[in-house]
Amino acid sequence: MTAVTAGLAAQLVLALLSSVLTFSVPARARSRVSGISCALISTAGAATGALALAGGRGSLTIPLALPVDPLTLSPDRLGGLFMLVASAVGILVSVYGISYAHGPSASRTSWAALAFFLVGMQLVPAAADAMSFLLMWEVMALASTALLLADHAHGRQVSSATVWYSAMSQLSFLLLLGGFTVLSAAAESTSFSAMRAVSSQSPTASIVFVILILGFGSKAGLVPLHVWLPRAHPEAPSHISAAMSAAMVKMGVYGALLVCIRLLPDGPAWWGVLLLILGGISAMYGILQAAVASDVKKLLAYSTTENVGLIFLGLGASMLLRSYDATAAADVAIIAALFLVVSHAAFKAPLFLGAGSILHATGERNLDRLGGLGRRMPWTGAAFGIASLGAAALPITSGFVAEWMLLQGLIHGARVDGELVSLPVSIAMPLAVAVIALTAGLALLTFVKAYGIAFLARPRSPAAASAHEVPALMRIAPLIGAVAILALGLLPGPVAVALASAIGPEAVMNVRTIGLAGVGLPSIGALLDPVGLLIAAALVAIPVLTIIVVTSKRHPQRVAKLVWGGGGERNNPRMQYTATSYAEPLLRVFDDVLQPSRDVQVTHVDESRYLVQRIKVEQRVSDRVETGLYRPVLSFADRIGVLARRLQNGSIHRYLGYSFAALLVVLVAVSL
Amino acid sequence: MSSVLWIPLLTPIVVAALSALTNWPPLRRLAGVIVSVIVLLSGVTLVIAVTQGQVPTSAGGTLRADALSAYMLTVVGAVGLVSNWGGLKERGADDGKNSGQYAALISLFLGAMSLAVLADNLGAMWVAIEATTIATAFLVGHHRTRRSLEAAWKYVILGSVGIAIAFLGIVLFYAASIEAGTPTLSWVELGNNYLALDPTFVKIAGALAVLGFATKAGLAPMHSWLPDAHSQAPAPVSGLMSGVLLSVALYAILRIQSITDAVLGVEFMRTLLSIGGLLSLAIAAALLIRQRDYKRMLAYSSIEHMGVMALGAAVGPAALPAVLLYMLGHGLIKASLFVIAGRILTVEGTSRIADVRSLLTRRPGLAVLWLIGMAALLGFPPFSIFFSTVDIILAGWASGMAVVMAVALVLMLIIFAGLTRLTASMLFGSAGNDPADSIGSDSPSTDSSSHGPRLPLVLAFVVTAVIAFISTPIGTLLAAATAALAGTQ
Amino acid sequence: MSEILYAQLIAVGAGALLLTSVLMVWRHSVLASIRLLATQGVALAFLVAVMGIHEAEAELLAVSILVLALKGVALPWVLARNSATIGSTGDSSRLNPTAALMSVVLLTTLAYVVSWPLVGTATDPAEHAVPIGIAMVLIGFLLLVTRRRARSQLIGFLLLDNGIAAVAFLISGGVSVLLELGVSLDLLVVVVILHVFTGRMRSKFGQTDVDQLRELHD
Amino acid sequence: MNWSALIIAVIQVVFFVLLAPLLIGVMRQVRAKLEGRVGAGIWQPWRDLRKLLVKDPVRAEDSSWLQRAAPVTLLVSSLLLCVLFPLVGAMTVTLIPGDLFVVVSVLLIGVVALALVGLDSGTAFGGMGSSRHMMVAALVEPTLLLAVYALSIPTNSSTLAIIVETRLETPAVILSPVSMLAMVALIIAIMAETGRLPVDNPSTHLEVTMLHEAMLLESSGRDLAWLELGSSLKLAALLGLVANLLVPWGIATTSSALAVIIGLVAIAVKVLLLGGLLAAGEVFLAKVRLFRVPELVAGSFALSFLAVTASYLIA
Repeated sequence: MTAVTAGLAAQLVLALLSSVLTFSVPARARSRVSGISCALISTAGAATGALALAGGRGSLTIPLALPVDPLTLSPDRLGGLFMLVASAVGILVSVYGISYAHGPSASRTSWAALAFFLVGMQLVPAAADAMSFLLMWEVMALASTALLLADHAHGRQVSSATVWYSAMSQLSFLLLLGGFTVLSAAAESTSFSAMRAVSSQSPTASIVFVILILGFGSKAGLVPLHVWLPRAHPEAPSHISAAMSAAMVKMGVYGALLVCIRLLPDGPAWWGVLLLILGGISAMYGILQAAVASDVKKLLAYSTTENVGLIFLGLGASMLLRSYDATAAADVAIIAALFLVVSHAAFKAPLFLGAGSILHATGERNLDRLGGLGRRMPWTGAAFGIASLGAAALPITSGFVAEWMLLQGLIHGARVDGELVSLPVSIAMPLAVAVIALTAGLALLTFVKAYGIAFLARPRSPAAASAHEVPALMRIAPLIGAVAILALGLLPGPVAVALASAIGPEAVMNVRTIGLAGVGLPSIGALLDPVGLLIAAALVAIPVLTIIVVTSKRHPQRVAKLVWGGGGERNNPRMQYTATSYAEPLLRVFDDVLQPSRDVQVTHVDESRYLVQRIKVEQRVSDRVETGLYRPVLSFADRIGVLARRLQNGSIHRYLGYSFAALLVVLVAVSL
Repeated sequence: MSSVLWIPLLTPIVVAALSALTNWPPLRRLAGVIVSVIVLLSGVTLVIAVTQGQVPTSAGGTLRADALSAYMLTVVGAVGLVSNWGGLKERGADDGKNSGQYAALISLFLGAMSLAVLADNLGAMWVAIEATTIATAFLVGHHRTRRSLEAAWKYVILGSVGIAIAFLGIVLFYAASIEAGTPTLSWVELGNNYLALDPTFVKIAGALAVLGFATKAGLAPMHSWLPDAHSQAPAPVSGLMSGVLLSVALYAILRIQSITDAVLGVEFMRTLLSIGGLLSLAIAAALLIRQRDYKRMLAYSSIEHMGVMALGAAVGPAALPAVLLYMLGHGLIKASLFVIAGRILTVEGTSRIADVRSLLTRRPGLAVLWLIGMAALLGFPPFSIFFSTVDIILAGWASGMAVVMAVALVLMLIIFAGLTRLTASMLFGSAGNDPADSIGSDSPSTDSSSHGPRLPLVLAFVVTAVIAFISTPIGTLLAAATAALAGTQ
Repeated sequence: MSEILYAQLIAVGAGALLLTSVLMVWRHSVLASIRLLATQGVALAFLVAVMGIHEAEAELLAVSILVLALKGVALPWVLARNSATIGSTGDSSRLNPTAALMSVVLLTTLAYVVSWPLVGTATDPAEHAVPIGIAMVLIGFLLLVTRRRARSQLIGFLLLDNGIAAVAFLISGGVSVLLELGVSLDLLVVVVILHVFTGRMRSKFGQTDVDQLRELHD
Repeated sequence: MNWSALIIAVIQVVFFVLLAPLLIGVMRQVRAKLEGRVGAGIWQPWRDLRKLLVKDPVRAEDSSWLQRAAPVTLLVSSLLLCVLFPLVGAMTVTLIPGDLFVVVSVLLIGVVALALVGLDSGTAFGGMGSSRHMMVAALVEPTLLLAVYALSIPTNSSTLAIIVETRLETPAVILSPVSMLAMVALIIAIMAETGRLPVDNPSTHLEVTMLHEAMLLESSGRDLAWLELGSSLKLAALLGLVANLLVPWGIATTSSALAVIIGLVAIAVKVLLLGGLLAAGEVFLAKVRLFRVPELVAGSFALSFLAVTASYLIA
């Protein structure tokens, strides 16, 4: 009975306890009690994960009534890392939920579901065999579906979002089931340790790889399997969106890692290329859609697709490089991918929680109707701002470190001590760098838009004008996230080393802590010390600040109603740039990719058709993957469904005919 | 111990006679429950006996309870209990002159199924299964409306024609045994290899028998009666038919399979069952996409689940424990769902999905139960259907049925999507925004009563949820049942 | 009795069975069909009796009497009872007579093909008649699929069942008497049930055209 | 901790703070002369700064703290550039080497600060400028990073000082087609980043065509001073970098006083010359339409991509 075993058991027990509690306490105390117990579950998870990441071992086995291997939970270092990430997010979410959850999202069902959602997510990375992996996976899926439909009564889209979400997660589940089935058939066992025996070069391995990657991709929100994200995330209660986006999606990433570096290590080169392409497309498509979205939660959802894309890109690059023995760069790339995972969890949680606070304060998700919240909600604004910096990968945040490592890995990948490793790599790497660069640039724009439009300038609607700061817990949770972003960004060294240890002992060779807590990549001779950078900035800032202090003695700041305001009157707040107009140039530039649908209605005055009375412009950006790929399939299925009705048209003669035909066929068959 | 074999056979007859003759309302109301309880208890006793290694037989071996039979008897009892107990209030409405008839028939129905699973004689098994048709014929037509009459007619015609074909098969088995020198219909005898049966006989016989019993098991293309009958019968009857009758028929198929496997090898029956299973899945998928009636929806989902079980049977011993567990899980869940459907029908007055909106806001008491049931039916853990499905797929692939399983997975996805869509359109949305209830749409009256006993349903859900985690005795029992089928017991 | 005579008698009985079945497909009048059914029952009983005498089994003779009583008298009577009152004697088939008869031919050949491996090598003349039994099953099914009236569907069902019984007797000298009893009882009950339903149908729908049963569909 | 590098860094910062406004002045003057105007003289930017610093900054009542913070941030980011670039001397402060990716991101901090100022003003023009500015920045980034990548290949390191030193030692690298492609791409990217023609017209007075200027419309007093100084510093530093990449000679590799002085003179000359050239060139250019900018960027991207792949295939 090691500490890890105890931790695993504790999570299960706590989950059961907390659901019991949820159903027993009165409604007044419910949110508090359940929230705290959920936080406890995640704390247990975090502790277990940390232990496992530090190398602690332990396993929990549950026998089944069926003649299969017993369920076995036994996290390795990698699993520990993901358990830790999920649990950390879980804690924030639970704490935030205590104040945020209200109405349907504070119902008994929702809180109980949250408990199981958390425990499911935290135990997926602990699974040591296919059956228990699938079990936890489905617990996670079921609970999240229940949470998603919490507010079905008011959200118009909730119902359809639920259907899409559950269908896509079932697709993912069935793909995983298929993949693991093939693999376990080859390995003659469902335990992961046995599956490692299957050779990665065999065609079976390739089939399994593709199936599993698709399955995990659809949970991780890779294009073209991402369609559920922009539907589910906006409709779910915000703290649930946070958990989904910051933690659940990571389970897809964990699965991909499980396949690529644990179950089927050292696969053929084209696996890497496949991941590279999938990741690249997802990253660019995701960030483009995010850039033009004006629903803040939809924006965040698409940005999740982008980040997952980057993670898969890093993973793919690493596999490609490894298959050409550029191990140092490969390790750096995959460590960078893990850093992206951690950092995305760190900034996406506060972003969604912040969005929740905005929703709570203004009842608005649409950026076009927000503005000026920075002064009305300073704490939320600060947290959201820092998180946006993280999402835009600017220095001293965690996002910057991650992208920096990834880029370093890529640019040093194509050549090992002066020797060109291979032509494909020398073409893939520049392309990858370009993709990352474009993505980063657009992310910059996206989050300047998100923060600037929502928190700066003047309120664009009365709701925004009458906004108020949210209760304490809802302020604290995002701020913790923001602190985490800065901590990871300022002290990346130890973090990177820990991540490397999750990959494997040889990866640890390629990364070390430099200076105060900077990260150094000895094998490719690059280092980054954010603290040093910060100090330098502080030094150069000192004279500037002194000048400010001195001059502001004699020349204090004056506040005027109107500074210049484009000349003339202070114009109406509605004449400010909105999120839509902010992204408009971009929309034009990427017209071919996004294909927005515009329609302009001009109504003339009766007297003359040269004088215009009213112009109505409507512009819609729809997800082209959905309209182009899913709609046809769905309508086809629908047609089948209509046709199939004729099979059961009620005529008993026809029914007897079926039986008769079957009888004749069977008779002929057996007599042949 | 062998006397226990007679209890589940005689009690129903007695109860039926009493409730038909004496006009004592409590008995008439509770007849089904009483019989179910007794069947369940005797099933459990037999299970205990079997797990102690003994095989109770009686009537010169015509009645025989090995692990499989005992298990099946328990399933019959359990599902019967859930559907009858849960259905108590549902048919409180029409306690009229024919309530005695109802009680008698339902008792006989349970008795017939008990005989079917306890008989070690293809003929007796056939008679019993045919008897279920007779017993349920009037139960399906119980409401005496045009529709129920139509359903009953189709059910009887298709059912008895199919079962007749099965009888032809059994006759051929008998003929084969005569050829082999020892005339017998005991599947234990027939399944033993020392009886040198003529393969050509067994081939045709097996094919016909399976075809016939497939009609009762609701496997495509013999399934046509199922949606009509299940949607028209009173809720408890639908629950029983969908929950156990199908499984009992499948049990018959398993017995036949044990014979043919012994004589012809596994391939023959595997092909037959794979085709049947896939066809059923396909039919279910195609007709669930645009389903308009929620009771028919449940019926088609039964076809789907029978299809999956048939695939499991096709796989053979490796997947049989999963199939047996599947029978129990599906039986309990489907019975509960039919009971809830009946309650929804009584309060909403329609079985059209389009007319039932935003149930979750208006009638949480019913909708929540419905949601849990659907989750279990869709194969979410911790409910046992999840484990059964996964195990069947795993075992199937391992035994070289890769293509079949792949196709099955695709069809399962379609079915899942269809069911989710229908459920969502029934349950979600605010009570205000639908034209269906114009009056008082601003303040929808929410009633959280479940319109009937909640306990049996909860019990069913709990059992289904925990059973898969009980390795002993359930695991050992399932293993023993599989062994019994393999003829090693 | 001598083998030749035995073979002759078997052939006669079997021939009668097949003939009646074909005629049932031909004729469209319900009453005629019922008479044919009665004849068929008698023929079946005769067949059983012949076998009983040949094998000198009292059991089989008893069964033959039972068959006569049930298939030759009881069931036809049940069917024929209030047919007069309805007066609806004609039935339109979904298949025109020619096609129907052609398919009868095909089905019979199929029956022979199927049962060849079973009885092709057999010496017992009874077993040579097995294909006829199977043919009857298929023809009965054909009637079920094609006939519109409830009652003629019933007749089809009975024909099918006669076929099965014929096979049972011819191939195995009849399944054990107990079982035979059970089966016959089942059959009787089914017919009664269907008969009751026919009555209800008439009261509900006014007529017994099965094509009217189209309310339940997707 | 090598103090010489620190000293060099300090010198660079101070020197460029002095140089930057002068550079702007020179460029404007060159342009004026070529256009036949008298011009305001090369010290005019300095006078402007002094004037702005002694004015009371005015801010709108519903603008936020960013109005004050962002200008400082921009300025600090530009100052950091001067610390990180090898302008006067090519030594690196151990813990913060002028890693090109870091440099680019520091550059972007300034960009973002400016964009936020534009948005915070809450006017149509501010938002418009900000939006266009960010779009250009986003589109330019691939070019920038790929150019960096191309430059980093010969030395197999993305540290600027090392790159410059290698070019100093082996001039062949500079003239190699690869480096040429990369430099052209880099220059185009820098033009776009610093809002020069043909992407933006720094001397326009028509708000609708503005990118950079539109964001400053609402700023005043010392805030405006910081913004102006920051922008000009950025330009100067980037020109300095380009200059040192093209003609690295004269840059101080030792911390001897003489070397440093030579370095100062050299960089001053290079930057001013380059600025003059740029200004002269701008006379003959017209601002392209905003939606033609992507073409320009695409072109430069193509160049830099070719540079990278070529460098692999040639090497």
